[in-house]
Amino acid sequence: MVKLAEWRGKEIFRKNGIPLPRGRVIRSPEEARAAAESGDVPLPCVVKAQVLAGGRGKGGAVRFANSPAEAEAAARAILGTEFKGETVREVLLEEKLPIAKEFYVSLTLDRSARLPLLMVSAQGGVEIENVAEEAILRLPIHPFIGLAAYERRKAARQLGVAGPTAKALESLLDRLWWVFQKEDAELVEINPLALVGDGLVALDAKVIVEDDATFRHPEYADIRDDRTPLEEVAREEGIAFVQLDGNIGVIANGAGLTMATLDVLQKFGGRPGVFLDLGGTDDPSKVTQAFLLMARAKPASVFLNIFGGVTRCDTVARGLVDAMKQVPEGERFPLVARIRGNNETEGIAILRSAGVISLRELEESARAAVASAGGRP
Amino acid sequence: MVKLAEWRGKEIFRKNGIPLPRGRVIRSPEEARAAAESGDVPLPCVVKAQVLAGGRGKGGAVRFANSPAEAEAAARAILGTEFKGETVREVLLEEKLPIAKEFYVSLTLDRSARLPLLMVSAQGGVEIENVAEEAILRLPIHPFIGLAAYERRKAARQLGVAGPTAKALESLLDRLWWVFQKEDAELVEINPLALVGDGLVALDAKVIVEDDATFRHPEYADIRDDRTPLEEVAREEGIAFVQLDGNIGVIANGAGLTMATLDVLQKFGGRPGVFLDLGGTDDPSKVTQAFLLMARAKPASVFLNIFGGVTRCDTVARGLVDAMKQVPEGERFPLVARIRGNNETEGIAILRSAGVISLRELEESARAAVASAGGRP
Amino acid sequence: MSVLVDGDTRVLVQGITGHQGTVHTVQMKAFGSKVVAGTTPGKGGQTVDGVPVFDSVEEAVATTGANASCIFVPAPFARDAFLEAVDAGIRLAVVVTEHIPFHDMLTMYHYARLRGARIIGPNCPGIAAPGKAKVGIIPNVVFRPGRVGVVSRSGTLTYEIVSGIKDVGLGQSTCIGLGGDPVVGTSFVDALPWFEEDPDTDVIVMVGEIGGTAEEEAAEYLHHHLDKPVVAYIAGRSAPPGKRMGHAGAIIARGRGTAESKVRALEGAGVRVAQFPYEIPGLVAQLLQEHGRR
Amino acid sequence: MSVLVDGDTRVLVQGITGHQGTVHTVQMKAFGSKVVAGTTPGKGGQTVDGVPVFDSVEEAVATTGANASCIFVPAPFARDAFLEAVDAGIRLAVVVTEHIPFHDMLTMYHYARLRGARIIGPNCPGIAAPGKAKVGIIPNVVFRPGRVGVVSRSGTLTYEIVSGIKDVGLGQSTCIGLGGDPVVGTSFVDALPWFEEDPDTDVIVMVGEIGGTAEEEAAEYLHHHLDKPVVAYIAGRSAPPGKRMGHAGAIIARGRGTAESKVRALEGAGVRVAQFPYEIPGLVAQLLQEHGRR
Repeated sequence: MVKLAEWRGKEIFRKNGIPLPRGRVIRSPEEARAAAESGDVPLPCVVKAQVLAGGRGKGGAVRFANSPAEAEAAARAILGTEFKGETVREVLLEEKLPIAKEFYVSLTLDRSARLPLLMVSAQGGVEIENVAEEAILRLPIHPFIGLAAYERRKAARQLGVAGPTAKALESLLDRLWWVFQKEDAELVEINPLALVGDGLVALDAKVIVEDDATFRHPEYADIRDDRTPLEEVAREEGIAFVQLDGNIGVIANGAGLTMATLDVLQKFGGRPGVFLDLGGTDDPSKVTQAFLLMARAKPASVFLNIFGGVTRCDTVARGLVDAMKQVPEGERFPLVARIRGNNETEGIAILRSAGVISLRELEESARAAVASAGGRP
Repeated sequence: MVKLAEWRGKEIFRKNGIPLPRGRVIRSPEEARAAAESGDVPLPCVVKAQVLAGGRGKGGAVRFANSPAEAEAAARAILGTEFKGETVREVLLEEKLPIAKEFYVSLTLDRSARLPLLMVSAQGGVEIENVAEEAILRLPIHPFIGLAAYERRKAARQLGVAGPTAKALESLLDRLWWVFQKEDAELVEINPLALVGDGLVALDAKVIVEDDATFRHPEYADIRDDRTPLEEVAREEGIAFVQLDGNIGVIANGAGLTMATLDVLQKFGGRPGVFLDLGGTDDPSKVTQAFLLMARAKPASVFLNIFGGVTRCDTVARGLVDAMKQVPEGERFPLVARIRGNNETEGIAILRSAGVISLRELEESARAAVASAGGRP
Repeated sequence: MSVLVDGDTRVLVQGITGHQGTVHTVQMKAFGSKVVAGTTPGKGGQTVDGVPVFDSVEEAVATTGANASCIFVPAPFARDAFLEAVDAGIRLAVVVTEHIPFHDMLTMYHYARLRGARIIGPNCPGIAAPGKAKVGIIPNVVFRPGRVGVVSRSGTLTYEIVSGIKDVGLGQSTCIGLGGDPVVGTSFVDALPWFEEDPDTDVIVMVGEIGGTAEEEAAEYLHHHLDKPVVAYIAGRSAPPGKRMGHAGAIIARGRGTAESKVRALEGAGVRVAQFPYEIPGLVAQLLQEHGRR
Repeated sequence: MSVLVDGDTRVLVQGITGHQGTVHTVQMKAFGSKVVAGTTPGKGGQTVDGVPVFDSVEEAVATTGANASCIFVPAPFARDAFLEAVDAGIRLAVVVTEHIPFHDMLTMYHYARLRGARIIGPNCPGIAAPGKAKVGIIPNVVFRPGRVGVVSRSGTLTYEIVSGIKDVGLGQSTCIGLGGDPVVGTSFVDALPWFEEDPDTDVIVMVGEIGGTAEEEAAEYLHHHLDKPVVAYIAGRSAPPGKRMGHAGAIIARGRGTAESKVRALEGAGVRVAQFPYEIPGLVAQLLQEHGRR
């Protein structure tokens, strides 16, 4: 999942003919002044911090400016600040438009129907979760057909627009559908979509593209602003890395097994601090990598729960024992390792002889992991 | 059906990235010389008459030139001549390439399967009808999927090409499929597709686009070089107009009824000279228009066979009688009119009282039409 | 019984406010069809000959329970009209519209298959079962209830032939005009089994044309599957060879598609082939007699 | 009897010459599967563990009669591999490949429907019926023939649970791992009826996860249609709420998709829900006893 900043989303919109306010992304207060002075961004203008978190308006990350000096000041006030954990590196300056009405449109996936879903509401500008069910039109789109003309007409009726505004909507939806497909998006959302005169303008742009489709989109490969360094390393190894607020590190293979492991740990009072999910693999080198990555997160104890499919448990156990030796003396931590599958008896024996707590059952293993974390506050 | 001249087809190919010989279309011998002199068309070059009929090579409509003077001479020898009834107005000059092998590829419609059909053969440069069945690969293409990568690989195996040539073929087929769809084509054919080095070059381009899709392609509306003036008028009225070699004019509504009428006429020794098919309509104004158009073709007699669905027969009959009066005295011809459907008895009475032979049965009507044509040698 | 339509057919007319839509709404009602709704975007709320007009098929179906559509919408918008009908739950669409690009029809045909819907047409006269329902434009005057099933690729020629059957005192169970476009939703091999299964049909008249291979495929099917007597006619024995698809089209057919090829195939399958349309009623009467049906 | 696969299943391995393809070809054969062919374009003529490799699925099917495919082809080429399999007549494809873009899966899913084919996966462990056949990657060691049916969205958690069932002396009829991607070819509501109809299955274990609404839909189905006893487990009760699809994703679910919602729905449908995976074997044994199956 790659969440694009508003300005990147709008760049895509612009390329695909979706109408936008005139604007520019800037990275310094001086650029902001220059953009306003040159008329590139007409005044009055809106100055918006380019962060991924929502609630920018209430959080002071959106400001207004009536002059180049005010634009510069607004940019200075926002740039470099932290907003919900993100540093503001870019600011988007845009003309302030006379808005008659605000709508909502988005395209996303309906997993159950296995169909893209167009959602349209006349109540835009608020979070869509807060809009009543009956105020939202949901149109499933067949991927072999695309957005049919009759569906676009229906969307126009939902918004209560006719004439040139309806035509503008129909054209916009067509382009939005194109963006959704071409960019391999999980979500394209315009909220609010503003009625300005009898035209429509996308005031915001939320585009989330699929991680799995980056082989078709090398341009998204380096948009990773929202990861910690450890998360970045994990991503490169193909390991899911999630930071929680406890102190036990969990390594498991597969999302289901990882979640089940967390569930059991919590049952016995354990508080997971980080979890690493290797995916379905039991590749010993990956298990070892994950272990070393986990060591860098400095957990109180680590609970490793691997179900072996392809690799024999003794092979995984040996790799793990080797990896333990690579952790510097002062940074070592208790390890509870549960490795199941082929040759599991041998694996358990190898681990035990290296001082690792190695049990067969999930329940007793989880108890041991909680106990060993508690031993180091 | 709009058949595009080779140079128009190649313009489409060029826009879509299908590799072509370097070349230029020219309309005067001087232009030919200039193109060769400037190096726009490298020498030696091929000089090809831009006509729609096949067999240009054998018919002297393709020549070769080694110098600008020869290019000019070749163009002069071809331009303005008649080739199988068409006047040569354009000539295509193209570099002569060192051809290692000639292949065949086309996309068309398989009516029975209701699927586009890719045909590929390693035996190119000859008419595909003359290639043995088993030497042609036929791949039905699902319109919801397009040309899949595995199908393109299969095509490459059929042509016996590998490595960069296979890649070139796969890319070319992808573009050809795009052209087929985007241009609403009935046929896109490259014959021969030449192997030059390890690349592929389209030496010819046959593109036939659908008449019915001209609402999406206004650019094709004025490409009508191959119609007679009467055919052109008919087309504008939405009437099918076909010139045959007999002397009886036939007007009917609907392709099936028109053909059945011709079948019966021939049974009784009649030789149809022109037929006009109004389509499914019995719109009296259209019947009248067709009658006047037919008059311009100067038939020995006319057999009109209309089955009325919507309009009453008396209305059609009155329109016809009015139209007859518009034909100048000296150009009048015997008319046998069979009008069936609602109020047919009244219709027949109106026609008879205006001197038209009007019978109820097809058989006797056809006999009468043949007889009246024979009456005027 | 009848084929595809019956007394429960509730007809929706898409493009009802256009000239053709209006004329044939009146005609279908006169035939006895239950025309329950029409659509023309932007004209919801009007009526046409007493039939309520809606902006969308979805509303029309929800309000009136329409279950079959007759599409008169102009060619550039016909594909969309069909998709709208299918997505609204319509499972039988008679597409009267002519000049629909075949690329659009490919989408329509395969979407219909995906959704389990049936298209008759395009560019077709539709379906009529005398005494039950008509969805389409075949003139009412040619019909009389009876036991002859008619399936045809032609339009007006079908009227001619159906009318001829009536003229000799016989009548029709169901008549379907398939249309003669390059891509049709329903071809002979799709429609013939319906007539075979229809207890109200004693004999089948099949009207073909030169071009394509639909008749040859029908002959193949008839050879193996059909028990009822069949009379066929192929229009275009005398016509100059068509060149519609140029070389590539010719090679698909490879010698099939001519009148001779079709007649030979049908005769080989035991079908009685008329040389001229006016021979059909006599052959039908004769076959009925031979099969002890009259 | 078993579900989807049996002794007549003839397995094709697409991407057989890759690491995973080769490893699991060996494993499937060891399980008893008839692995009859493999494909890797350009490597036709080789063999992998005695299995002939072909350039195309068409050749593989023609030569070996393969009727099910196990796809290991890397994500960028998986869509094409699947289309090739379906076009060659394969009607069951287990897609092991992970990281297939969901836009590709949409095409694959709807094309499968159009052609009457079935996809298990993607990103799934596949199907195994002990003593009959395995198409996929579930470790052989966890199985023993028996009468417990297992259907799961998870991978390794499934191995864990299936293994637990074996550990208490029970066995499995068929186990299907559906995969947990946003778009799956087969979901619980597709698969549950197969187990209901399978005479060799006495009790069904259903392993779900938080996210999506597949479990809620399954509960709805089970409430109305299923007679056999069902034990369920939902992984992720303790997990922080997922935000995968942002706001628009949240609104589709509208409060569904959480562990609580799923557990409530399943319990409402009469399903016995385990709190932790190690409780499952005991519940299965208990239900078998209650239903007089043991």
